[in-house]
Amino acid sequence: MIELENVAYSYGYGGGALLSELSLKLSPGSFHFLTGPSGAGKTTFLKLCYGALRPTSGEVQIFGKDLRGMDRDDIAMARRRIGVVHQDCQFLDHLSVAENIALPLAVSGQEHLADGNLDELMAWVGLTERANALPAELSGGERQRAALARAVIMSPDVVLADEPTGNVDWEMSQRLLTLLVELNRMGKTIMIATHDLSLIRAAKAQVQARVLRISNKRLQLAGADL
Amino acid sequence: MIELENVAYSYGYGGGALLSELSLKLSPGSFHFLTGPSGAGKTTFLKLCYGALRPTSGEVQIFGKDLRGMDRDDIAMARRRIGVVHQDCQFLDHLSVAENIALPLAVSGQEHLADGNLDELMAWVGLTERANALPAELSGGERQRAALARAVIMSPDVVLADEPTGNVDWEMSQRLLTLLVELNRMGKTIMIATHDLSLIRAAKAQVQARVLRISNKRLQLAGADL
Amino acid sequence: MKLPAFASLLAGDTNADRVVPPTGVSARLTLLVSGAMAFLAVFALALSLASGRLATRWGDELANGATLRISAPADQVAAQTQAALRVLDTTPGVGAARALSQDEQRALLEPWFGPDLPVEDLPIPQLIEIIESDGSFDPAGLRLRLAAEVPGAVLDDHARWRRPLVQAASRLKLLGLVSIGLITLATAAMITLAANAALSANAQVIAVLRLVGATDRYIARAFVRRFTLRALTGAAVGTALAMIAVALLPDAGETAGFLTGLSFVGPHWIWPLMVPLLAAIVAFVATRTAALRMLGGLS
Amino acid sequence: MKLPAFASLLAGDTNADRVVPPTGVSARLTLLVSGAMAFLAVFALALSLASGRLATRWGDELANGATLRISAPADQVAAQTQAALRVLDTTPGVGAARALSQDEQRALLEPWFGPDLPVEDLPIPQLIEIIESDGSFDPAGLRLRLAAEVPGAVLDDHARWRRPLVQAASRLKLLGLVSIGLITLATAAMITLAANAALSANAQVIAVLRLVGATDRYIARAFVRRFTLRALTGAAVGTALAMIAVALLPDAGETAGFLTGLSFVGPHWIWPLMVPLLAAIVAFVATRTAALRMLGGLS
Ligand SMILES: Nc1ncnc2c1ncn2[C@@H]1O[C@H](COP(=O)(O)OP(=O)(O)OP(=O)(O)O)[C@@H](O)[C@H]1O
Ligand SMILES: Nc1ncnc2c1ncn2[C@@H]1O[C@H](COP(=O)(O)OP(=O)(O)OP(=O)(O)O)[C@@H](O)[C@H]1O
Ligand SMILES: [Mg+2]
Ligand SMILES: [Mg+2]
Repeated sequence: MIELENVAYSYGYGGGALLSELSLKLSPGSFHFLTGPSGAGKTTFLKLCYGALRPTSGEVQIFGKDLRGMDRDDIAMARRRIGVVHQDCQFLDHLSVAENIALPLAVSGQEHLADGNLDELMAWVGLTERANALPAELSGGERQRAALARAVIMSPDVVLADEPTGNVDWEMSQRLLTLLVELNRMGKTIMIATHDLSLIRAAKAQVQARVLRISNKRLQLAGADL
Repeated sequence: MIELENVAYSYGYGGGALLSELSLKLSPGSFHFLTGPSGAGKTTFLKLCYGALRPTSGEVQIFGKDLRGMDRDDIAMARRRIGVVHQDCQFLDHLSVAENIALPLAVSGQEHLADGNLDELMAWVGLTERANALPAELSGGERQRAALARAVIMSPDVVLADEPTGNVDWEMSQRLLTLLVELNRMGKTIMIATHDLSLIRAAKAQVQARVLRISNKRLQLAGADL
Repeated sequence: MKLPAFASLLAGDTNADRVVPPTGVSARLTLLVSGAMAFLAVFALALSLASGRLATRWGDELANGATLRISAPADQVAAQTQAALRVLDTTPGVGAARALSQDEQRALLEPWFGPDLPVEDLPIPQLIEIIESDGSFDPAGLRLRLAAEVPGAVLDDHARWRRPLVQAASRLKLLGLVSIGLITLATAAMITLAANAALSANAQVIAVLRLVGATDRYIARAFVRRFTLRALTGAAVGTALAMIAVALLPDAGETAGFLTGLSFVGPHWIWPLMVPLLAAIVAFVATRTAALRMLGGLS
Repeated sequence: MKLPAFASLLAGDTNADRVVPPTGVSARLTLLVSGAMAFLAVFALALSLASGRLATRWGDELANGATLRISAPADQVAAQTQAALRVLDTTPGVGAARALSQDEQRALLEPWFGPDLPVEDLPIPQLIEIIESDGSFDPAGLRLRLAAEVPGAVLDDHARWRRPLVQAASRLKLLGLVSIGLITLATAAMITLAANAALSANAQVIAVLRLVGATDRYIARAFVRRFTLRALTGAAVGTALAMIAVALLPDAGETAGFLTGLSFVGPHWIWPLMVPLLAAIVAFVATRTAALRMLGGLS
């Protein structure tokens, strides 16, 4: 689905590369965790995966197409197949929570698909009661849940989630994990950046997940200690 | 320092009270944790403590003054003695990280106090290298560390931190905890809202911390299982 | 509006200034709005002042704009002249009436006949100059009365075609003033909106500042100062450009007189200088009101 | 600018519209700016058109504005008249010259002496009417030549005082057109800035939309549509108000003629109707450019 080959990235000039020699192939149906100390480049790595950043060198392929050959509209189309949870969840502040979650459908002209799906999803992430609230009226954890719901509403082929459980309690994080595991069982590709080791352990009990670790600018497969 | 008596709070009309019958006395030098499921009202509770919200009923005293008798300027003055870490860390996007951290000093006209203090603090939270970056160029964890640094730069009498470690790795969260424990040893009052039970456990090893839990709209002392 | 606050504003507080994002589209908008509006205001002012002068001048010239001509057999001229003067004396709107002397009549006729005309020997009618008092008398009514009492009198209201010109000039002056009023109102509204835009675009800045203990005055100050200075600068530049443009308008010299003198005259140069000041005051009041109202709504 | 895009814009797409925050200070600002500017533009247009008409009319009247008077002993008059006509024939700027007949001279003098003046018996000078061809001839040069060749000729350039009036009217017209240009430019700049303000205030909206797979066109469309409609509405209201105001200006009737006719005449009513259209096009181009440029800079 998404392939990086020998990718390097650095922000602006001056400093050296933040990431280098990254190679990774996200095959359909795979489940990855991404860890590493704060500031190691997890968010940056995810942005490379969905075309928000273009690599300084190396090659990125999204759904079989070389990123260099994709214009802005191509990237927009690819985004419709990739569900992204940002680390700082951003919403359209003037739309209700339900409308925000259904936004990917509206943007791609498929509002009619929302109905049953939306309600079920809202119930699962525990936002049914807050459906008509504005995003500014949500608690931190509620925002994260809404962001995850928005990312999966289109049942995208790939879900990239950046720290999706940083602000929710243990039970809720298990529910969110279950949602992602379900999607994975349906053949979707999942990648989660997180600091929460217990989340990783819980996931490993349910699916075959690979844990990647960014350290020293490189991507490594984490040891069996997780 | 801060005292709530029989406080109730509800957002707007329609829904019932979110919190009710809250009574709490934050005495000088105390160390509190605040837990509870996502959406229980932790952030709301903290906002009541620093005067960002006024209770629907009941009495709030900040530094011995009744909140009802305080005008906007009084609250501004009280804020200079309370360090707050918001759940979604907000900065002035046009100022550098260092300037943002020193902002409370600038606002109260005490820039001259910054010098040594600031560098030391930046080093402790691991932001020395990013001092001149803009907030938008920080990673999620870096933002949280900067927010905590800004909250403590004035060595305020009270520190209220809302989920200050949701986006940082385990080691860094220990460093941040140590910072707060140090302040507590200097006699400052600390209150941390968090989901991270291991953080609470780690803290209990170092200081006498009370753990409060919001459930069913009430504030309860959590059991010894933590 | 407190004047001390307004004055101290210009002294500056770089500290409070830095906490508000330095450039903003709204600020540039304010600069542009006040510049363009000041430019238009100065032009409208020039138009208005020039029209005013014109109206006054033409009004003065109108005052002695009518003549009465008495053509009668030589022996009746004197009697009819007396009768006509009596009639004029009691006509409302006529300030004074005076029979012209022979020398004056000769001077009037000089363009036509040259200086050597023997006025005395010619059957030339007697002319009576009418000086209007205020506004105008009623020529039709006067003609009726004269027809009855002074058969040889012919009223020549040769200022007739000029009177509407005075009206037009007055109307032009009014139009200029209305435009200035309109420009002031529009400017105030636009600056208020720009200030509001800036404030709501900076809602996060304000929230952060409140969080770290900044007072309302501290926050408002930075915004107010910025907008007042932008309005002042913009209006000053606009005014300067407009004044240069007005001064560059070719002056048609003394003979021209009528409409060409669009430039400011003497003490009138003071007026356009008020424009930037007015803009600054408008911006100050508008921004301060907007800022304090908005801040009052936050916690 | 693609016209199909402009047209389809008005058809509307409520879906894309909803994703951009509904009210914004910038939108109200656009409404106000285009309204106020349209109002001023219509006034400037009226002023300009009226001045243009005035300049044409006065220009026509100027054409026969000078006379030559030949005072000479009776026996030399005819010869000097011929000489003067020859001189005038070769003077640049003089279109035609014609000696007045006795009847015409009597008609000219009638206001002064009544209809019974025995012109034939009086030593009245011969008058020659000068019709200017284009613009004006040089009176000083003509006087010099006449002094040499026709000693009894006196040039009376009695249109002298009117020529600057025509100049003034032309200048007023120019001033009106310059104001319109200025207003258009200022409006374009202000709408561009307002659009930029709206876009940067909505940076987060745009980021979210990009994240969920919206194309640039989809995003730009909502902004462009909104601003174009606001500009159109604002300008239409401003124009309508200004036209009502112009129509309400009291018309001084036929005799007035000179400056009072500030209202639009006949086909000139078309011009102010172009103002809202112009505003909409300006807003469309400005917003579209701003939006696409800004979007191009984002990932
Ligand atoms: N736009 C930017 N410009 C410059 N530097 C940036 C930018 N964004 C991020 N960085 C820097 O790049 C490094 C990696 O950032 P990134 O957000 O990828 O880290 P992360 O692994 O997601 O960290 P965290 O766990 O704290 O979210 C950080 O040091 C950050 O300061
Ligand atoms: N401004 C608001 N208007 C209306 N409802 C609000 C507002 N802010 C919060 N709420 C609601 O009040 C409840 C408590 O919110 P609060 O932010 O205090 O929760 P929390 O305990 O901090 O949760 P979390 O752990 O997810 O951050 C939530 O259900 C939230 O949706
Ligand atoms: Mg990150
Ligand atoms: Mg919270």
